[in-house]
Amino acid sequence: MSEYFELPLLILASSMIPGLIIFMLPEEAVRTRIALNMSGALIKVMLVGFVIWGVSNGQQYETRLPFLPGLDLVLKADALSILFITLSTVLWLVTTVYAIGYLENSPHRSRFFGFFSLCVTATVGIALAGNLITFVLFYELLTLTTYPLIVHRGTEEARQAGRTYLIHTMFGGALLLLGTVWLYSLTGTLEFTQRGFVSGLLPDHDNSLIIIFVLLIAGLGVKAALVPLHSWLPRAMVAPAPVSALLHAVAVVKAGAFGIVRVIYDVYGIEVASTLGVTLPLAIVAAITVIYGSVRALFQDDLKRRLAFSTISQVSYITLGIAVAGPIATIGGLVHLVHQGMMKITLFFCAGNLAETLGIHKVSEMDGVGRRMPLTMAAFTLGAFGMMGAPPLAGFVSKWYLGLGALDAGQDWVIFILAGSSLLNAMYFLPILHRAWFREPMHEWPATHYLWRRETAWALLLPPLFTAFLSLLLGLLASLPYSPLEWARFITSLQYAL
Amino acid sequence: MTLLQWAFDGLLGITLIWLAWRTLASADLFKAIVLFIAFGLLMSLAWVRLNAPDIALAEAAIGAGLTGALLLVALARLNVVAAQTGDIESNTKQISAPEDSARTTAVVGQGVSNKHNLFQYFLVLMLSAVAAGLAYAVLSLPSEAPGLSRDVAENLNVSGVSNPVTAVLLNFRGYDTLLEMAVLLLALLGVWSLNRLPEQYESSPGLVLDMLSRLLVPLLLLVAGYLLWVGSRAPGGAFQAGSVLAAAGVLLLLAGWRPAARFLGWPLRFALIIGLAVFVSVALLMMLPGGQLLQLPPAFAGALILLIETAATLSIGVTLAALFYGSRPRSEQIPPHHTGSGGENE
Amino acid sequence: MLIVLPLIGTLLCFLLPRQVKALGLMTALAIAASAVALLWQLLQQGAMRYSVGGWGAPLGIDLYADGLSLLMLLITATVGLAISIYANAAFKLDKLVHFWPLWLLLWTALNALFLSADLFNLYVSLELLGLSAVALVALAGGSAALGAAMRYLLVSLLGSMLYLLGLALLYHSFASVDIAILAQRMESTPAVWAAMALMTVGLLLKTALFPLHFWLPPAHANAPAAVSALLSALVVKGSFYILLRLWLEVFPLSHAAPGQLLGLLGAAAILWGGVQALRQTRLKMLIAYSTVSQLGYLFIAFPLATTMAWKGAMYLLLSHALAKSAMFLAAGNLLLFGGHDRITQLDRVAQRLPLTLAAFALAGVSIIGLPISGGFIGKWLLLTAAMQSGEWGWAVVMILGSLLAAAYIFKVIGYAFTQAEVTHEACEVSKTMGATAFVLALAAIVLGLIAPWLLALMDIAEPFAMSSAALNAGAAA
Amino acid sequence: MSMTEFLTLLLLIAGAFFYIAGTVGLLRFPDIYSRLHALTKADNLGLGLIIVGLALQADSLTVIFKLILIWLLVLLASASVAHMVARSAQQKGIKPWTR
Amino acid sequence: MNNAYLYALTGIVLFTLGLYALIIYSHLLRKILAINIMASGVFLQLVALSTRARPLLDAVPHAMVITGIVVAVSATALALALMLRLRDASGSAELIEESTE
Repeated sequence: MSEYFELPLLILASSMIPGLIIFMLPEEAVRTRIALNMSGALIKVMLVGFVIWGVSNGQQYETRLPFLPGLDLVLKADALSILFITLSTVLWLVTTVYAIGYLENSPHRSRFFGFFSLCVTATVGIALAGNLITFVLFYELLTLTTYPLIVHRGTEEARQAGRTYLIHTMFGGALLLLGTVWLYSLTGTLEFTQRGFVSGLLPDHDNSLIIIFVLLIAGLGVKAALVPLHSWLPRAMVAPAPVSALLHAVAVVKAGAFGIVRVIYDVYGIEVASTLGVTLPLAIVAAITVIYGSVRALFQDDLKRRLAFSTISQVSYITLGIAVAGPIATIGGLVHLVHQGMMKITLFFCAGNLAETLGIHKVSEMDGVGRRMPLTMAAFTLGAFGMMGAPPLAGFVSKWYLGLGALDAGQDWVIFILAGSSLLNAMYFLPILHRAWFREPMHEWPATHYLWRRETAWALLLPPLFTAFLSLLLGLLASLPYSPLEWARFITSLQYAL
Repeated sequence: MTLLQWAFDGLLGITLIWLAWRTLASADLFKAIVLFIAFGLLMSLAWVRLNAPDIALAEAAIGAGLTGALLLVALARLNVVAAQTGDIESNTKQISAPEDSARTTAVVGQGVSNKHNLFQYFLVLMLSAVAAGLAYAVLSLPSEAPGLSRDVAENLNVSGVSNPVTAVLLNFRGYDTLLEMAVLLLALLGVWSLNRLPEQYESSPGLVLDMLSRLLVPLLLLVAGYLLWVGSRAPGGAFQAGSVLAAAGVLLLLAGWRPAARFLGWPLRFALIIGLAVFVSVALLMMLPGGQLLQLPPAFAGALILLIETAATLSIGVTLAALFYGSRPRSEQIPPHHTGSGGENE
Repeated sequence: MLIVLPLIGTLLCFLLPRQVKALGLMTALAIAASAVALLWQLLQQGAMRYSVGGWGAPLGIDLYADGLSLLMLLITATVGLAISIYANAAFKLDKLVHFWPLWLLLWTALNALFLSADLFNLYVSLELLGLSAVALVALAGGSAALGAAMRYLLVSLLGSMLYLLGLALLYHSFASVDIAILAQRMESTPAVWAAMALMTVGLLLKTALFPLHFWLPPAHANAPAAVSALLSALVVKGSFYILLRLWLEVFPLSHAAPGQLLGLLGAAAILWGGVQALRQTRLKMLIAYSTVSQLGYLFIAFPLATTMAWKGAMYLLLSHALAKSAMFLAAGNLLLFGGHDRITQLDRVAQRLPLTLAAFALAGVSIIGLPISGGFIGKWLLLTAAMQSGEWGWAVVMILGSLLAAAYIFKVIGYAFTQAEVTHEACEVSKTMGATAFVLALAAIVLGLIAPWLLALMDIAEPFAMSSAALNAGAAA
Repeated sequence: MSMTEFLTLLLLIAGAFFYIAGTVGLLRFPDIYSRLHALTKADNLGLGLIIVGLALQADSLTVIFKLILIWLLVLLASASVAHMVARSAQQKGIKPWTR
Repeated sequence: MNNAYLYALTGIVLFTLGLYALIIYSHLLRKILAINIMASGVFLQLVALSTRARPLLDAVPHAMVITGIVVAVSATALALALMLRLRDASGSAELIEESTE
């Protein structure tokens, strides 16, 4: 046991405890709730900062709780988890601010923020999970806590969306569990290890391992919205905007992608996975998802739906990067985990702002909106260009590495996918920008009491600006120490023993 | 064994089976119950043949007698309701009019329609197979088996009684009996909790019954006391005595006697539980000098068993009679200020 | 002590109906305390054998307490205590007067059952259990409840008869009805096979394993909420416990084929119960069918018959007891509050009772077997056991069962989030009632966190060792 | 065979005969009243004979006393029951059978 | 060889007969009778086989049967009361298959 035994637990508790308290608060206790939320989020940021500092100085952070005989619950801060945990922590803080503004005066706020906090707890748990069982545990917890958020509005549509979501994720969870149990019965351990722990089984249990791999990836692929399993995601758009933002940028989708990374690196190990020949099919599935998502996004008029399909496509970059199985592509995939989150959350914040302030839900209604809400749309533009992969934004960095990596690994076809996808991205984002900035408004916008009678409330405006700014920074300063890119390099070096 | 004994046993067995079949298959429920009582009486004959006089007594008193009474009174109540709602004729008159039974069959009879025929055949087949299997299993048992007879015999002299059955019931396996008393109490609690049974079929008891009960009740009390006393040495004991006591109660109830309201409060409750209470107290007291639960020291065992049995007899008798009466005594249903004692409610 | 206490309570409650509330609660506390005392004792000295009356088996009756019985007693005490508190709040005095004595007798029966090492004594306890359960079901009144109670009574008596006949065969084969002695003398004869079949079928009837489950849903759905909780959580487990003991200790020779059969029936129960639950429109019926389904899991352990599988089944049993009682209590609250339990119209009610709803949801988590909950641990153990034996078919069934459970539970919870204006409320639901359900549900979750400790308790005297040893021997041969 | 044993046998057979007669009467007589008549009278006599027969075999006076008690009780019971059955039949309006 | 097996077999037949009737007949009173007859069959078997201990007397099954008889009468009483209540509430002394609502 290491000397900082409690730290990972504290990170969990910093969102869990406020969450639990919030449940018990009466609806009217607005200030207390805000205070709780914000302090939780801030504390978490500080803790994570401390952990980053520690890990980069070679410190070990591990919490081990007895769970079952021979099987512990392990929370461990390694390089990979740091990457994810930082992303979720920062974005949680931002989203909390946004949600407080967004949900002013709507009913059931205690319930909402309670589950919201728990949802983040689950995400952080996934990030910190040190073995597969802990991972599964938080993975299911995530399912449970996001469900109430998706159905939060309580409409029939929301209920249906929640149902679809549940059917998918429960099924995925079941597959994941089955794979986990099978693996456990074969190996007797589930501890995440650098470069995997299954290599001992290699010659004899090839087939079992392949099936387990398929089970695990299918289970995770549901949340990561890999193509045949993606259909819950667009429907879940009925959730309030902060939820969609978090869902897409951090929590659910990323949890799936992160899980895939974990499985390939720390359960199987990239070498074993390649030997088994499972990476190429995965890459193909991911590639299909990339293209499919982009194409579908092209035909959506509903702004949030278009963004949703865009997510499907973008998240698969991560999977693609991992599955291409070369060090440089890996860097690209991992860094995209962070970059995509940053950009996508910006886009969703902006979409939420439009809907909340002006009642705009559709792309076709966006004519001239840039004049009404210039700052929001500026943030949106930054995010959109990032998605297209325009330099010097964050998206460019990840795509660059992905492309290089593919070439490096001899998978030239991936380049075409990337190029095609970027093209498609441009095709569905540019018209939006064009409408927003260059068309005349169709009618007068209703005046509001916000600043300069334009824009929107501070709490809604600042978060997208902040994240847009960050995604710009991430692109510009990608080569500084502690940047996501550097972390991704670090992780990759561990995996490939460079 | 002589041929005569074989013939007798065989005949008895066949008669038992035939009676059981007639009981279950007869169209008329009243007849079925009467046959069931006859079945019970023949069963006690079988017990005697099997060298089990204790069971014979218990079967005659409880199995045939009280169960029969319970069944009859239940049927009467069923028919009272039926007569009130007017959909079914009373079954009771069929003792004199067997021709009617065909008609009644259609209403309250077996209720087996033709569509079940196939199922019935299947069932018969299945059950025959089960019976055959069981018979095979039984016949495969060795023909000589001492069971626990030696253990019982060896320990009999320290059990405090000389009737082995009583020894087993109240000493060796007294714990079973303790729980069994609880079951009896439970049945009463259950019946009472159901509340509001239809009023019993009241007919004026008539002079003869009145006289009979006056004559018989003291005698029955005497018999109960005798059975209780003799239980330690010879066939008899608390259950038999209790059921005789209950028979007295049933007779009184039939003759139209109702206990005074002031006895129906906690005195009645007290009488109902005293058997169990004494049993439990004795069981616990035995732990005081460092013994096990229910460990009766041989020196006092006889006296203690008698004590337990006396209390048990009272409780069994009252409980069974109360079961026969059915619903909770009426005094409990009137507001508390009408009753003197503080035990009742509602 | 554990047996006598509730009996005394019964007597007192019966004698002094006015004070039932206080008396009953005091008794319940005392029982819980003595269960904890027993825990302490067992931790100190391991398994205990106690001869009632000092005679000792085979002549007298032995009590026996090991990890298995201890856990059953503890769970009974926990659930029992909670339900006692709930009942005091839920029933009016005129019902309580009946409820308490009956319930304490039921408790007596359960405790007696979990402690007894004597098959005939178990029979008497079983009757006590069955009759008191029937009487409690009938407490609800109304023709549906009475009919269900009647059916239950008949089934229960039939089960007892089968059991008793089997017992007779065993006694006459081996001149004892003590479990330990029988285990020593056991051999494979036709009579033993017949006894095994009879007793197993009898107990299965009472445990309501598919396809002998037909009586359970109406009985459990129509009883008063507190009683439903008792029935689903504890009563069916009583007969299962006996079955477990029999199979673990008395009949360890003869596993393979009958075990497979039980497993298959269990699997059928999981699926059938799940599908039926999904089809119900009334909440309590849904929960009752869920019990049918969950009981099926317990039987998956029979074909696997490894220590891990047994422990998994036990774990499921415990967590199901907690979760299901919480669920029934929650349903009772909803029913009381809204005056009905039609699932599609629950939205109007559910949002007014957040604590109750939370209880239902948490209990649901455990029933589905999601982490972190007792249900998850149980399923994990069972799944692992199945996988290790290479019998992945059972694992698939279990996973499917979980999915079904998720489907029917979220079917309910989904409605709870729907926006709906508040209409009428039939009756006020006290805080206590919501809190009790919630605490029970929470306990089911907590069960997921204390697994190492509980599993260690199960190891007291290694109740499962024998069957796995037999299995290993069979594998080696 | 001693004299008492012979006597016992005789009495028992006679008792059994009356029982059979009573049973035949129960089965063959036309209405409830006459059936009662056949049953009670014949059976009481049959029982009496059997009791006497058994009493001859008894070891002690107590046993004889008990046997007599049984006879008396059965007499009492059957008389009362016959009365009640007849009365109930009459109340129900069942007419006695006439040729 | 003695009459143990004869009575034991009788017991089995009674048991089976009762079981058959319990399943076939729908009137509750009849079902209750059937259970009682089943019980008699079981008791008979229990005691009959114990006579194999001759010349000694094996009292344990005897005690068991007495216990059993008392339990049976308790159950019968409860069943009858329940039947009457059910009849009161539903108007029929038979079990109705509940509709699959």
